[in-house]
Amino acid sequence: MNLKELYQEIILEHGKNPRNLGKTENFNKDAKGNNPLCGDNVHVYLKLNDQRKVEDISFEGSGCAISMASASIMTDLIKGKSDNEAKEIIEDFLGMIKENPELKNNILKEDDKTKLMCLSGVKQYPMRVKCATLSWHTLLSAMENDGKEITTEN
Amino acid sequence: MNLKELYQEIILEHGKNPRNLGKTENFNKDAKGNNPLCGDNVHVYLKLNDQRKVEDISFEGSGCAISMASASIMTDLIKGKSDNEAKEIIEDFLGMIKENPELKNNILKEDDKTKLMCLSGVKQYPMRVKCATLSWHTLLSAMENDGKEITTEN
Amino acid sequence: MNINNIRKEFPIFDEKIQNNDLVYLDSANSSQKPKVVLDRINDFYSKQFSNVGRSIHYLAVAATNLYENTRTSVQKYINAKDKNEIVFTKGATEALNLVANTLGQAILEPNDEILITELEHHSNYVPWHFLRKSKNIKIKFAEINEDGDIPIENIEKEITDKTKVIAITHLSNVTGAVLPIKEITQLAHSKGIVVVVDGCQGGPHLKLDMQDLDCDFYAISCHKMYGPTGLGVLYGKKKWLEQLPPYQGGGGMINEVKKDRISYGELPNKYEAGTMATAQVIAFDQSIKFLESIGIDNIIKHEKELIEYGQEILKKNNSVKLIGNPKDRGGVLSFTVEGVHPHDIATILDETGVAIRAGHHCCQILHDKLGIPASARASLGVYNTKDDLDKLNEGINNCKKIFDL
Amino acid sequence: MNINNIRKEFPIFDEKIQNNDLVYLDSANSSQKPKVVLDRINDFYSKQFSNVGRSIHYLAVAATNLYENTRTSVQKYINAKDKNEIVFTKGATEALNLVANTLGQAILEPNDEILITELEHHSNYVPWHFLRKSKNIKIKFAEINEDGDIPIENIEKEITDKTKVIAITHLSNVTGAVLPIKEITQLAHSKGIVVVVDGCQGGPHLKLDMQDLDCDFYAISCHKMYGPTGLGVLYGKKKWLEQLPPYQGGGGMINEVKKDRISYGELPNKYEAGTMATAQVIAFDQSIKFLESIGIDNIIKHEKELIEYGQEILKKNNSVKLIGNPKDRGGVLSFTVEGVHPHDIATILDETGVAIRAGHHCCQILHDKLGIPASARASLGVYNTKDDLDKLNEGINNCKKIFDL
Ligand SMILES: Cc1ncc(COP(=O)(O)O)c(C=O)c1O
Ligand SMILES: Cc1ncc(COP(=O)(O)O)c(C=O)c1O
Repeated sequence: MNLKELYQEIILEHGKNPRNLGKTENFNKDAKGNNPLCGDNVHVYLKLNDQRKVEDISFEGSGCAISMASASIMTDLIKGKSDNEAKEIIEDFLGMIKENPELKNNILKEDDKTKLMCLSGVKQYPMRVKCATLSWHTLLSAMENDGKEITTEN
Repeated sequence: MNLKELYQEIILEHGKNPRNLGKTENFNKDAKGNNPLCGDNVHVYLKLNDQRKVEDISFEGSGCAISMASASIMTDLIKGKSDNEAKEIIEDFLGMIKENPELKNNILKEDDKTKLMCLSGVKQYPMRVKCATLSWHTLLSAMENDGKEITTEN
Repeated sequence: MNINNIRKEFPIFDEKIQNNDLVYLDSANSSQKPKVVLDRINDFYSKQFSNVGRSIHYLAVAATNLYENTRTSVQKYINAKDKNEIVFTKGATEALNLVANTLGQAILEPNDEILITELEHHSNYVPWHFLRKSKNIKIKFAEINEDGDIPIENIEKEITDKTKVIAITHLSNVTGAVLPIKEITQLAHSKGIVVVVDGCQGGPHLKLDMQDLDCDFYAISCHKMYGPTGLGVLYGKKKWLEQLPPYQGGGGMINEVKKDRISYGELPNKYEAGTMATAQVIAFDQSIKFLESIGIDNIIKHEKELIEYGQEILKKNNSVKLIGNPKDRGGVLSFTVEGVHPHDIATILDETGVAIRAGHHCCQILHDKLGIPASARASLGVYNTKDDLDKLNEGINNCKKIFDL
Repeated sequence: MNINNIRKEFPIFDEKIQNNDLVYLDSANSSQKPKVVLDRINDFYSKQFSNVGRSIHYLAVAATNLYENTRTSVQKYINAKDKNEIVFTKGATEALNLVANTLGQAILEPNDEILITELEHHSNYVPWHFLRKSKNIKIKFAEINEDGDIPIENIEKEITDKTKVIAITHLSNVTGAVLPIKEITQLAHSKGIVVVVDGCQGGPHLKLDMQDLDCDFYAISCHKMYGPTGLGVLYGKKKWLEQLPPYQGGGGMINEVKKDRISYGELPNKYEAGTMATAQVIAFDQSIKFLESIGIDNIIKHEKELIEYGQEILKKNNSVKLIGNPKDRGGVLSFTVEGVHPHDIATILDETGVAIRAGHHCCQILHDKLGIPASARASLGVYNTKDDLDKLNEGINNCKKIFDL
């Protein structure tokens, strides 16, 4: 176990100054996520335009450094992507956190992937995995707009 | 422990051929008793006359040798006693089964006391105490005629 | 399957019970526990203890993983489709109360009928009786035949348009009858009826395959399956557990709690309110492993041999009357002895270390039907031998001697 | 009271947790277990095991006596008037569900009010919420003051003609506030209101005297009192337990069972349906003996010293904010650290073997009121030392370093 790997500079920085925090104007899709164990919650808003591109994305919520950083980095990377690309990135990220050693998608640039890989430190902290993944599950739900509230229990 | 003490000749005999079995005619008091653990049950009927004397007494029910013998001997000994005498005998019997080494009442004759003492073998068999005492508790309840069904759980 | 080795795994058989070797024939009541289970309890408490699911420190994470491992083991052992179909309860009785209560809340209407059988244990009758009181539900009883069996026809003929639930035992704890749950479920489902199985005796004695049985609920008693006391399992089909309301409320089963509203958590948390029987769940994994190490097929074969042997010797013993003669008998031999009350039998047997149960075994309806207030019951576990049954028979002969029969 | 000797009674402190000594500050969640309790469990299972109350053979009689002995020990420990006022449950959560459910059946009418507090654990809110849903009962919340206390005035002003029940914690598992139950009960009883106390934290930390408190119900969590998991105690005044309906139905709680009617058994059986947590009950006797051997007065004194010391060092640590400042604080120190989320604190502390809890501790209402989503909580047991609190403080400093504060 290695706290340094978990709390890398970039995570602490995003955790402290999260990007895209707030409720974006003119969003047309949103979803709420909730971790009943700890009370962390997140609300993801996005604007998917006619070309099914993520024109804008933001989040509201409170949580630990990991969850804030994860939401912050996520929104940064997803902005401007098409919905299919976004879904691929989400899946790739969740797969990496769950089991894969690396990210596999060809959509993100290398330095963006490096940013995401900073979150891989949670793999050694099973109870913290939920912190890193909650906003991603919530984004997926917003995109599918099935209105179902996401919980990370289980 | 000693099975011979528990199953003395007299108990086996009363168990096999219980006295006063059935529903006495013209009873004016009765009560039911029940042991939910095993399903044993007893129904005691008695006729208390104007002089508050037990003119007649009988029981219905089914149970083990101990419980049948106990009800049989009980009805035999109580018949003809006044209600106060009967209560004293009951109390004395229950006290003996619970803790006293001997019966203390001056109402019963020595050989009747000896008969009752045959039931003292159950003291070594805590789970069988209820078998010996159910009919006595039930008789007490019938005499007080409070209509409450007696159970020996506890 | 080497019975001596199996017996050695159970520390209790090293003990003398009032100077006698223990002849334990009361496993339908509760089974003895193998050492692996006891060691696991001890190890967990002394080296790894923490509450599960709540904290995120090392011990809590480890305990949570162990706890969830058992859920997976149970899922596999009973061949449930999904691990979230496994709910831990304090016992089979609670599991059956949970089902009756939540079905009562969600799908039952006044005058609906619940069909149970004359074989049912009080734990699979009283919870439904509560609904009779509170919701005016009707309870019907499928009758036993002269063999102490419930042929499927006896179920079929009690079914009406109003029947919403069939609640039925897998294996009778008195007659030993194994009921055709799969066929009953097919019949019930063809009429849209929910099937709730009391698997207390099925658990230790039968092969459990939820997907094959296809019943909607199945209640298990862990302490009868070589596991710790204070633990049961409710298997419930996901569609039901998702749809039904929660049973108990408290920590761990919620999603969001506000002053004016509460939303509930997802499976399996929804049905596991409050601190659960953590150590017991974790140790039960060893019970499953113990069962698997022998193999249920071997257990069934061994117990069948014993049952046949027991029937044979008891039938030869005049004045013994076996209760029931079911087509398929598992685990249990109940009987009466002409002239000796079951309580007296139990006391006399106990004097030589032979532990059986006497009474109505929580089946008063059945005993009423049979016209007897009580019976004696010898029930088997994987550790029993023919020798145990011989000692039972000797004990019965001793009763006859004492009672001069 | 020699703390080193006490620590030696707990095998877990001999273990290394990820190469660290264990600094266990999560006892409000669940306490560690002394060896006597573990040995009793093991001994019972390996030498004396049988189910209780059902069979009449030697082991069953012995087990039943042991089981009932614990009931008597608990009765004495909490100074209840009658041994039948002690009901064993699977936990405090079940105990509170039992009370809410049976009061709901027997005495509550639509629009009646239940008064709880903003301090309540979900286990003392969700069961009442069920009645809000099913019976249209209203739930009101007595407010905390700025110290995280509930002064009796805050209760008094919420009472109306409609208030039927006050359900309240004895000791908050977040602010540590000890509430004046005796005075609240006096007030409530003067208005004919039933008092239900959540004694989960009272159990391990306070002197328990039911006759003095005079509350109607008191729920205890055995696993927080150095006892086994899967066990709770409900104390209920006899007049209530006699009058209320049963909660769960099944074996052991009946009097007579017929096809058309059922009558229930007497106390304590009425509330103990099915096979109980036999081994856990029997082992809990040792937990009581352990508590008695130290003496609750000594425990209170020891924990008070620790709480004072903890408050002192945490107050000196800038960026730490203690939650609540109750007049009388027991067992618990909750706090936040400016700039570090409680989850991060817990993870960082864990790295050095310091086990605390982070989250809302099943008290979302309270956290909402405090305007924080979560807090960190160090909670004490009899085995903690000032050294443990120093390590907590070091760990917090480490957090600050990592987060560059
Ligand atoms: C104040 C309080 N109430 C209720 C509970 C629930 O107790 P249990 O989980 O043992 O049922 C707890 C423990 O988490 C508690 O601290
Ligand atoms: C057929 C049957 N159903 C239900 C039960 C009740 O199980 P438990 O006491 O474990 O809740 C038993 C055990 O006594 C049983 O044999």
